[in-house]
Amino acid sequence: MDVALALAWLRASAGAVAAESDRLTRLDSAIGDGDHGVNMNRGFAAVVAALDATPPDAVGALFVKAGGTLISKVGGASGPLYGSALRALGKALPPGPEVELAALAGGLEAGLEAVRKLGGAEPGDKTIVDAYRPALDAFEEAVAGGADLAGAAAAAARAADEGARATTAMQARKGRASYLGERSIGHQDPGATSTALIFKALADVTA
Amino acid sequence: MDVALALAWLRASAGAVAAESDRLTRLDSAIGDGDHGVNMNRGFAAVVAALDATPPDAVGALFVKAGGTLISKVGGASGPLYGSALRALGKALPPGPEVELAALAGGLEAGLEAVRKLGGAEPGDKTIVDAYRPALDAFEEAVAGGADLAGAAAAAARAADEGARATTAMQARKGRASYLGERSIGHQDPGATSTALIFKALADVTA
Amino acid sequence: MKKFINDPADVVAEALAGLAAAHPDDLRVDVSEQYIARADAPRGGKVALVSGGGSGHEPLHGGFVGTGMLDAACPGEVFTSPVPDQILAATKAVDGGAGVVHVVKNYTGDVMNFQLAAELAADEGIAVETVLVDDDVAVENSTWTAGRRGTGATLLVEKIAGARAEEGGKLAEVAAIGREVNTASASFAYALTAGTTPAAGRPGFDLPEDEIEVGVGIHGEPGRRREKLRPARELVRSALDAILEAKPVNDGDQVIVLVNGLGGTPLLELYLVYGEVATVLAERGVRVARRLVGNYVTSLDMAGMSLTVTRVTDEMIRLWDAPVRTPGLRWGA
Amino acid sequence: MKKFINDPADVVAEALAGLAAAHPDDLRVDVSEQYIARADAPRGGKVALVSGGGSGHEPLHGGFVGTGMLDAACPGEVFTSPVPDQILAATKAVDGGAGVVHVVKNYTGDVMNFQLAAELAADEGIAVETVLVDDDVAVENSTWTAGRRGTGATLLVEKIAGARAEEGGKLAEVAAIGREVNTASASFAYALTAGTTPAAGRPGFDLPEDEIEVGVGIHGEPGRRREKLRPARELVRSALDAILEAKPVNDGDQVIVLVNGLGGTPLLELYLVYGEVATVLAERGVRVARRLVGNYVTSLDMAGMSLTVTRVTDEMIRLWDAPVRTPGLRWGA
Ligand SMILES: Nc1ncnc2c1ncn2[C@@H]1O[C@H](COP(=O)(O)OP(=O)(O)O)[C@@H](O)[C@H]1O
Ligand SMILES: Nc1ncnc2c1ncn2[C@@H]1O[C@H](COP(=O)(O)OP(=O)(O)O)[C@@H](O)[C@H]1O
Ligand SMILES: [Mg+2]
Ligand SMILES: [Mg+2]
Ligand SMILES: [Mg+2]
Ligand SMILES: [Mg+2]
Repeated sequence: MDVALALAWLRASAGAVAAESDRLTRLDSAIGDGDHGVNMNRGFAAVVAALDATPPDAVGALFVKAGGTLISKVGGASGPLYGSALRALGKALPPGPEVELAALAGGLEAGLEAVRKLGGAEPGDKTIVDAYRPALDAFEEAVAGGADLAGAAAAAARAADEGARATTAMQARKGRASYLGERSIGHQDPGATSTALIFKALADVTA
Repeated sequence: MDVALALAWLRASAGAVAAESDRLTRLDSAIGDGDHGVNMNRGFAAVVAALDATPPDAVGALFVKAGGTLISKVGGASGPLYGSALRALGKALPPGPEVELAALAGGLEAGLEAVRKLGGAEPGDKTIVDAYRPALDAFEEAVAGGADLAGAAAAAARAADEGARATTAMQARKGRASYLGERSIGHQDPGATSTALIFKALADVTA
Repeated sequence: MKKFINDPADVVAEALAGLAAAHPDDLRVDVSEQYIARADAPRGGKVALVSGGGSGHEPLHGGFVGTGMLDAACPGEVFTSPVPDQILAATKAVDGGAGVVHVVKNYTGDVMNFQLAAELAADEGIAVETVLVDDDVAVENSTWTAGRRGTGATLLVEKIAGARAEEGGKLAEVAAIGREVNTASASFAYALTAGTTPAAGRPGFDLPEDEIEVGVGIHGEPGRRREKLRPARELVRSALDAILEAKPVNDGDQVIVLVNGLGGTPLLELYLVYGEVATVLAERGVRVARRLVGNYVTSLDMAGMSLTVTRVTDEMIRLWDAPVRTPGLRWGA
Repeated sequence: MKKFINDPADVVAEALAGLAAAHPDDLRVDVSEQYIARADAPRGGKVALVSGGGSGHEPLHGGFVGTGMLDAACPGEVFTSPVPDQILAATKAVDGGAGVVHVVKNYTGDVMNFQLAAELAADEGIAVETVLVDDDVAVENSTWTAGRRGTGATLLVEKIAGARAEEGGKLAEVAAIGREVNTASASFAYALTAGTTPAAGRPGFDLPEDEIEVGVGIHGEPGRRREKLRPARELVRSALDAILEAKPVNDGDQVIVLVNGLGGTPLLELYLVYGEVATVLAERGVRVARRLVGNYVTSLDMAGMSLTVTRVTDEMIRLWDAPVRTPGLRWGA
């Protein structure tokens, strides 16, 4: 992955989040406070603006900047979580304008670790983690099986989408949805849904 | 009219106001503040209770007491208006347990005069006066034509009802409805409507 | 209708009991005569202020009873003026021998009931002066109406006249400054939704999702006309146009501004509205000496707001700043 | 959606501008960094209190900035916690060298953003203590949830800890009394309707005409369950059962009670509710030392109310009574 592709990914994520903003907000109205689409949209629009203004010349720096921008602009639960994930991803990457597939996989692992550390969510808690974990597993499995970035990203996107769908049956144990108790069952998690959009964006730009 | 008939009239008025309370309130919601039915109901229920507790032995005293009770219990515009009307009616009657038809007509005239004095409304202003004035004219005309109380009351009830209906076309110049300007046109006046109910009650108990 | 009540018929009495329980040291509530008085009333030699009107406008008037404002308030049924008995009882209870000022909002019912009460009080030898509040400039043609309604300016009249009474003003003086404040005031209101009275159980009117009522009062009555909803900055400009046309304010004049919510409007929106008001008044060279933003003269749960602008003298500002200690308005004490 | 706003995206910034214009002498609003500070901050040697959270809860928190309460507040977007940059900027702006207490309501977003900000502040050498508020006992099972939410008790924590800071309390002392107040508090809320966020443009949930949400927070999120509407006296009893079970109050203990409207509930109903609360607490031998009735910790235009009961020491009462001068809470000054 080079700087241009990383930028394309984040642009595509911004586009997807904007296009699906209403849906994310609707999902969040059902079991949260109805702002997830607005939050993600505000954040990714700011990321694109920040990167356009002063494009970093290293992939790692680009993700660190993107993460920092999310932290500075989003607020709520999703801002620090996605922001920390992207910062950790960026920090884990080796310097330079291009990174290998294995390094990217490691970076994504660091990103998930940051989410887990900050939010303390386990798989099954009905959060971002429930799309991110299976996506990363599929990504790593594809890489281990010899896939290229396009193949790994496609596998990750599929797994993330399945993971997001699977949250419908879960009772939330983290975030606002947890206050609803059993009433959180039967609704897809907004954060897991936005995670699936982001992995789909990666698949789209690499396909 | 004797004490028993006067009491029957007020009782019948209370019954009519209770039965039509929702309609009066609905009319008042359209061009006022939506409390006319509740106000009238509270007032006439109190009148009946007060008269039941200590029934006066003179017709005049009975109306004075009824009027005073309305003033003490209703509030709003209708309380002082109807209360003053009944008080004036009672005060204008000669003493004793029974009064002549002519005296009653004079008393009703005094009642209307009290409404006019307190509220300053002219015919056409879309108020109580627009039912009371034609009712009284019809009553007096019938009496002059030799009718008995039943006949005069029936004529008055018909005229009051027509008068109330005619308020629909009027633009209010007094009371809350006046604030609506031209929007008050097209709705029947609640106060004129309750006046018609009271004259109908008189026709009913004398029929 | 969903409300935190028991029987709709008991709302006013039960709310009064709650008010009494909530302010045991400051207020004395007579539940049977239905009035709220300062705990320390009557105060010998002090002119007393009594106001009242329908319930549903809280904190007006009961929430404005206390040091530096009203001596007593008479709450009627919801949106229904109090009865003369109540007003008379309150007047007698707080009269300290120096006379009583009745602050009356200009509605047919309030005017008549207070008038009857004033006559009864006079019969008992109490000197009563009535200050009629009629600040609502949405009511345009007074020959075709019962005259302008009393709305937001009532708060200013009660605060400023109340301060004058507290510092020892005589009956005529207290009434005079109250009238001056009223004359110097103009208000205009918009409603986004109707309020629901407990007794009626349904909203006073229905409004489509994109329409507002322009020029409403505080009793859930419809306004002069309906309009499409417009941005706050345009609504503020139109309201201030009406206000400043009715009561012109000259370059350099000082005003007190009240941005008042009608009960269902979040403070977030009221502050946004105040920002627009400040901008427009600054453009026109009007100096805002003091301002108040919040839900003070309400119409149950109506989503709506009113603007009141009062041209004030230095003396009025001094009285506005004087200490006040009531459930609904408090500073300096 | 009908609101007094311009562009939904600008609501928070424009309301902030209005707040600044409305309180020119008492508040300093940094519109670009998005925080509200006391005009006289930083005060050398005084422990500073900083709070914040999503907008839409006004007067919380911005309305509680001033003498005797908060030194600064950071409003996020509507129902969205503020960002670390904002919190850091406010923390630096009001630090008087004696350290800063962050008052944080226990929501995932608030906790994380304040945590990141506290780390950044520590990097810059500012001592920060965090007081987490989690009083909402409608959230029952903490292993299955993000823990109890912070709601009405936030006002008490900010008032009492703010008074302690004002009189010269040290960082650890101010934080300690804040935590004690939180520990001694329990809250429970009902919603009759959902609020509407300007950005979403529609109510957060729909409720049938005869149902209520039981155990809601202050972000328009649905509660634990739906129930049929019941009379106020029954709702009060159920809420107090939950509150007193979670935080038992013994015979003769003193409490402060907050009857709080969620934004769209008329004061008339809140006073009626307080009357019921007073009755139930009296039955149980609980002494109500102080009480507050009004819309303080709101959820936009939600029709709803919350009850908070805090078991207080004499020291807490003394600090509660201490002068406070903020847009939303004021006495003794
Ligand atoms: N502790 C957590 N760990 C991981 N993800 C979480 C956690 N808490 C919440 N989330 C995610 O955040 C999403 C909500 O984000 P958003 O609506 O933007 O923030 P907020 O809940 O503060 O309004 C949830 O759908 C969930 O996926
Ligand atoms: N000045 C007046 N003279 C005669 N009748 C009046 C006057 N003002 C109002 N009314 C009558 O009072 C009625 C309203 O009574 P009600 O709803 O009980 O009182 P309020 O208007 O105070 O709520 C109106 O429909 C009208 O007929
Ligand atoms: Mg959310
Ligand atoms: Mg009426
Ligand atoms: Mg009325
Ligand atoms: Mg949020």
